[in-house]
Amino acid sequence: MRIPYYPGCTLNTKAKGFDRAARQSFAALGIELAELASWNCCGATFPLSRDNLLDLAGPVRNLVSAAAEGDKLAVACSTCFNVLKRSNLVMRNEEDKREKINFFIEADYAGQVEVVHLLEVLRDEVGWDTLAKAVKKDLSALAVAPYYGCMFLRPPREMGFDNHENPQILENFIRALGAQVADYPHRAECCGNYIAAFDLDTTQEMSYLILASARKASADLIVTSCPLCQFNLDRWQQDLAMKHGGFRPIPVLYDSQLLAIALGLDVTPFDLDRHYVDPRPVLAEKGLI
Amino acid sequence: MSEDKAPITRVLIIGAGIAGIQAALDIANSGYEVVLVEREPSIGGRMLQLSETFPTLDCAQCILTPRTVEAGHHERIRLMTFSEVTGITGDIGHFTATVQRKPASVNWDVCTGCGLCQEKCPTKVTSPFDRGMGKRKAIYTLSPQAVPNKPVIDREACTWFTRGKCRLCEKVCPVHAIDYEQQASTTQVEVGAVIIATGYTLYGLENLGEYGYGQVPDVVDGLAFERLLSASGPTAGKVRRPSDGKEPKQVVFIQCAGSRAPETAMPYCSKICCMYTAKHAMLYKHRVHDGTAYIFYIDVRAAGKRYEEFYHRATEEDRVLYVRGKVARVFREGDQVVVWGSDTLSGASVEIAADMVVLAPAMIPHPETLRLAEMFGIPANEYGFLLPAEDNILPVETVRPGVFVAGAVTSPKDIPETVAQASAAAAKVLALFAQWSGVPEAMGISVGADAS
Amino acid sequence: MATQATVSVAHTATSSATPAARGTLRVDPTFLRTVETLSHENIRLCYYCLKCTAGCPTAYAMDYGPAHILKLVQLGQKDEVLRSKAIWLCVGCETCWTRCPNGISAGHVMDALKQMALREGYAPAERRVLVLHRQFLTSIRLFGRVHELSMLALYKLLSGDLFTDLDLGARMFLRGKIPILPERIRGRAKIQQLFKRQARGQG
Amino acid sequence: MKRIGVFICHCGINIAGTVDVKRVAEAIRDYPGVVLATDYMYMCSDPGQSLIRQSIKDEHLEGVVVAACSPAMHETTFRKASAQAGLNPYQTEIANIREQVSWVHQQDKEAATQKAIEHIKTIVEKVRYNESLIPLALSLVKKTLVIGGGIAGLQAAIDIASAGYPVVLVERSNRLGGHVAQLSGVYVNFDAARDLLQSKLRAVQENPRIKVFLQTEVEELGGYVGNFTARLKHTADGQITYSEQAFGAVVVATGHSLRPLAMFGEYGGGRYPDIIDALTFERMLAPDGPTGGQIRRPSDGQVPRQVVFVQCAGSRDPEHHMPYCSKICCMYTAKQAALYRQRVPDGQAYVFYIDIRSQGRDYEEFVQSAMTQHDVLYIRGKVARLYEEDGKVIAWGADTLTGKPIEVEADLVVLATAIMPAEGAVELAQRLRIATDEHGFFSEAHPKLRPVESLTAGIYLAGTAQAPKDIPETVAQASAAAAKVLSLFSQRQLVAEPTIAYVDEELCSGCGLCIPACPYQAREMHPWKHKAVVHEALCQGCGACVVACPNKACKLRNLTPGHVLAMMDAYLAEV
Repeated sequence: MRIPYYPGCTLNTKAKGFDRAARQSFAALGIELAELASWNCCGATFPLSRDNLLDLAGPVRNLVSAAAEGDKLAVACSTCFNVLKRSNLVMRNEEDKREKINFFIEADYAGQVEVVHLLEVLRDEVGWDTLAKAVKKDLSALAVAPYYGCMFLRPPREMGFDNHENPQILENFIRALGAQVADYPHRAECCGNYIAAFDLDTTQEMSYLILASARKASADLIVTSCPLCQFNLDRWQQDLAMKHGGFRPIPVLYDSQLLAIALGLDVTPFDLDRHYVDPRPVLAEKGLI
Repeated sequence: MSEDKAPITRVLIIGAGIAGIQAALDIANSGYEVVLVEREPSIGGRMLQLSETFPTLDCAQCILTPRTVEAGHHERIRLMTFSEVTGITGDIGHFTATVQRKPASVNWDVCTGCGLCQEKCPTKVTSPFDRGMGKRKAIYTLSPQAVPNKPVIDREACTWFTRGKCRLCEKVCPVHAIDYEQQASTTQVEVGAVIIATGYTLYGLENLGEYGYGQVPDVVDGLAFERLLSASGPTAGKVRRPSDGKEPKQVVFIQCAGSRAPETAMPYCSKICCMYTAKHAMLYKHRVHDGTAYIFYIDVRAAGKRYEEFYHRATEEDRVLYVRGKVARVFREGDQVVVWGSDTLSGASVEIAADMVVLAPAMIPHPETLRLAEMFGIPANEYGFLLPAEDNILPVETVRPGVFVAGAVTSPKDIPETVAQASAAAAKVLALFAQWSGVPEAMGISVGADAS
Repeated sequence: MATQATVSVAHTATSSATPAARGTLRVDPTFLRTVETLSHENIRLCYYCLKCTAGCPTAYAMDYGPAHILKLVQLGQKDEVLRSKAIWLCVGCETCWTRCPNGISAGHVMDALKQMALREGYAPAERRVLVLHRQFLTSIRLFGRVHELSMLALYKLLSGDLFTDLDLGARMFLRGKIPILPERIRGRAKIQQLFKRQARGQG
Repeated sequence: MKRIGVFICHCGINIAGTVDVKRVAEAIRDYPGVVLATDYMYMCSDPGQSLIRQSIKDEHLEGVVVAACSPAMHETTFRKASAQAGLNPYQTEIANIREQVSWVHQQDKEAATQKAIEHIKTIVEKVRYNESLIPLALSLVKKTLVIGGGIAGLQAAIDIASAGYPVVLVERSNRLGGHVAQLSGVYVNFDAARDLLQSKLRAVQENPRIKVFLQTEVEELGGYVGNFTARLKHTADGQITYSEQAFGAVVVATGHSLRPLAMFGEYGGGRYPDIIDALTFERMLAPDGPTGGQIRRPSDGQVPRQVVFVQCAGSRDPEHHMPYCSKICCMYTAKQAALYRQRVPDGQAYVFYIDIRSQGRDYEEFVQSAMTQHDVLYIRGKVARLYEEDGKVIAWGADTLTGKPIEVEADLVVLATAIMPAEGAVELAQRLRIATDEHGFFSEAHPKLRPVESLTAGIYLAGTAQAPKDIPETVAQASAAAAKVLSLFSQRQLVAEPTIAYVDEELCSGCGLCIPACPYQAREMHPWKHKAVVHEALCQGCGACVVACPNKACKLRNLTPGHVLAMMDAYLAEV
């Protein structure tokens, strides 16, 4: 089975491991993630105020090239997924904007592509039971805390991605891989987004709220689908350990990395060594790598 | 019952506002006689002064007139207007009430209500019915569709009574109904039960100087604003400032003027002001589209059916600006009315140079209620509201058998609650009368009939 | 917790437009209408229950919480709002819109206010955010994709905080997270054309 | 040619503000058959009605058209007025030039005036062909069915029975008392709810005229005011039996339910044991409750030291839940917080609110005392999230004055969830053929002046089934409903409108098409004449049969095809 795939800028640079793990895991499951022939940055934040149309030009160009390659577009990063899905809805539902943007980028696109996240592909195309059967390693001793952040779930009317106050897709994914779910209350709180650029204290406190809560729920590691959340959660843990005595740093993996480990793939290309909080000790201790 | 005479299946209802009228109709339509006593020359009470009613914006006259006309025409309802109950003896089943009628100076048996005397009378005085927003003649009826539509002479205003001159009304009256020598009259009425429904009036804001009521002409109270909004009011529904008759472009509405103020005025909440103020602001915007309406409030109390949606509509469709905070001072500066308020969220003091201010004063029981309470031996709380037998499960009974209460006389309430309490009081009376008159047996229904 | 600017009961910052002895606000109801049109949000529906402020991830770091900003807009305090730090701290996570009982998105209002602030020349309280966003777009304009090294370097230069996090850049570079050479994509010419057309169009 | 009088009402400025009433009167004055066309400020007032009576006498009118507001408002008033002047009431018709003309064409006065003229002409045509009719007299069963055994049903039953009429009280659960039986003390004086209820239960048990059927529901209600037939379903320990009884009136007092916790995702969606709703907390406070009046955390049975009360959980929330206010939560929360403080003196209670709605007598003082004497901490701001962590329930609220978010670690959180209609209320409404609003609360005939009557004659409403309200209001409404029943039963027999369907036997071919067309089951075949027959009592004059009848045998009194065609000609005639 072949699905057009949109990696996104960061998955080509900082989060190369996320991308490679995704491609190889899906290949192992018989799904070819075919990278779009030409794609550009998705814009990273959906333009909140309705008037500026330029921000939609970027994401729609990707949708146009996806339309040429199939009726679905799989996305790995939850932020790209949010922006592409909402831009797609604009092209599908808001006629005046559709005309302006089509004129602007000289295309004729009406939102016919279905934008899906890799987790949805696992759930709908592969199915959790088939996935469970494909798992090679025993993750039963591993407690994983799912982290959704904002982009998957909100705004609920447009994203329509799981129950926005009590999501379960990451939980089901973790259980399908055979691991335990560490339930903690801050799965959907904000990681700080770009505030680190000018207010480090705030960002650190925001990530600390999430990390400390995951630890309290005795999680061995956190799994997420967004490179920016991964960065904000992973980057400041040394400083937080100093600032908050007793806080034990906790590794933050991408969902595709955990998937690749569970499928028993060779982990070297997945940049596990490049995480600030090294995940390898706990994975080794659980006999997974 | 005192003597062995059969109890009287006739009820005395004191107060002919919507509560008294509703109770009277329920009882009269069930075949029993009603004596309906009202202080004013005609019936309708406060509701008659209203422009439109929340939450449906029905025009008050349109929904009240059928009731007043039905009560006025009902063969089993004896209307005694311009009258007061001055004494009561006996007890349940056998009350004797003394009703004193003030001199109307017009022979109502002859008068046809043609209105010529009102047209010709030269003397104009400020109209209490219009809350000082308009004038009325010395000889007057409360409104064009008054029931009964017969005038009375205000002896403090009529130049014949004050300075011995004029008598014009006597000259123009085609049926010679004017009778300056008419004296007060008293009648005795035998009844089996009593319903007290004397309603409310508004707290005098003169002693709340900070709102400028009484000093600043363009500061009026809620009922006065109702008269300005009313199609049959002094300004035919157009919003006009009392000082210069201009149309105000900025109007500030102030809630809880005298309510919820344990130290300075009444500690209790008057319940309906949040709703009628939202209505005032909406109706103002319907008439002055480019006007701005501010409402200073502490809590918005819109708890009844469709009330919250009404408050929602005021903000959404009519762009009424709600500012949460108390007003500290209202004073006049040039031809503007300056309001010093505050806003809780921003914690800032807020100043608005408005053209007009409308206050929502506390509701207090009618001054006569305390006299009635002593007369009937019913307890009243320290603010003069009559106390029902039990707050929760006996809301319309009183400690005195055969005497019931309904409407704002027990506490401030809106029209639906008043109407429900009026019918509830009627149900209690009907139950008494049915037992006394044995009506069900007469209709072939044996008591204790197997109800299966 | 990050230091919070507490709002004293007697409001301190007076709006320059209407200085009054007692820090009093003058209400200008027209500002509400302008912001409603720009943001397509019914701000007038708000009854200030503050559910948005309660759930906003960055509210405690803001000088005015989201509901507070809506109230200042309602009361017409334009300078106050366009100078505030809050509008730049909003990350667009849409939690406020998700939970608002009246369906108002404070995020959309903040976005509209950001645009208004830029268009009317108000210096953003958080200048560096603007610089970051601009660099982001420049990187796309040049390469069609985000190239972190050039973006961060330019951001450092323009935002003036050269030295904090310098080690951040270096270590990321060493770990190969940031490729030295930017990836050039074929559609670059198309993208630059879009920017030019936009520059002419909306300015 | 029938002599017809036309009276045009100004209705203050409601009509005259848009329609040029003088010009309308002139235009109608010379319309064929019209011998008088005049206007007056308020036709419904005393002078207005005497104008009609006087004109009927002076001009010997044989038909009257009143151009005013909707017939629903004053048709009976004007028909009574013309009857008092000796004219058959069914010779008087209303032309609605307010709701159908002036109120909807406020911007275009000229068009409104033209439309008013045309409108009046059509009604003049109707009156021209109207026959004089006599109302129908129907029998009246003086027995009442009260649905719902809560405080409302009990009070209505007591008031009706104490006036001598038999009552059947039907309750679907196995006990009387409804929600009041579940309460501990009631505001404002903390009286025990059980004692209040006791007096009502005793009154019901001791009155021979009240027959109570527990575990019973109304399966079906047929008939009409004065002659309802109810089919009751009794489920006694497993097996179901049915019974049928005749009633003259029905009082619906089916109470309410609470919005389930599962609906509140941001408040834990019912997954956390220490986040409960107010009724569960009330059971805890009640001496006969599961904890014997002790306040315990459901999770670990400990005494909660910090309790957070969350107001407006699902009320005043048009986007996700209910747009309306549930009216009683501010008061019961103040009571619950005060009771909590009395029983846990070193406990701290927080109430997160938007507006405090304490409007009854002594209510404001009651809440003030909760704040001062019981020092409950009231914080103005709505809670955004509730979650459990380390055995604590964390509440994310906010405070208006500082405009800042506030976090409280609580041992127990009580949600004041929105009041909803009882389960099955909408289905019951369909079975009783009465209207409900979009939420399922039963609709009253008029929100201001007829709060306890439904739009279906003979069926009355009481209590929270109509809208959220507290005990004193519920009891007052129940007695008010009783008053309406007693007024109904005070008449010897019922009078019904004669403007219903009839069958022209020469034209009826007995095809039977009209029988299934009738929504009120008011038609059947004559046993041997092989013609359709109308149940005069059941027919509501809706005209469905007229449409179904292939050979025009079925007609409506005073709205025959002749009437309709004449009216259409008038309407479409060139002005």
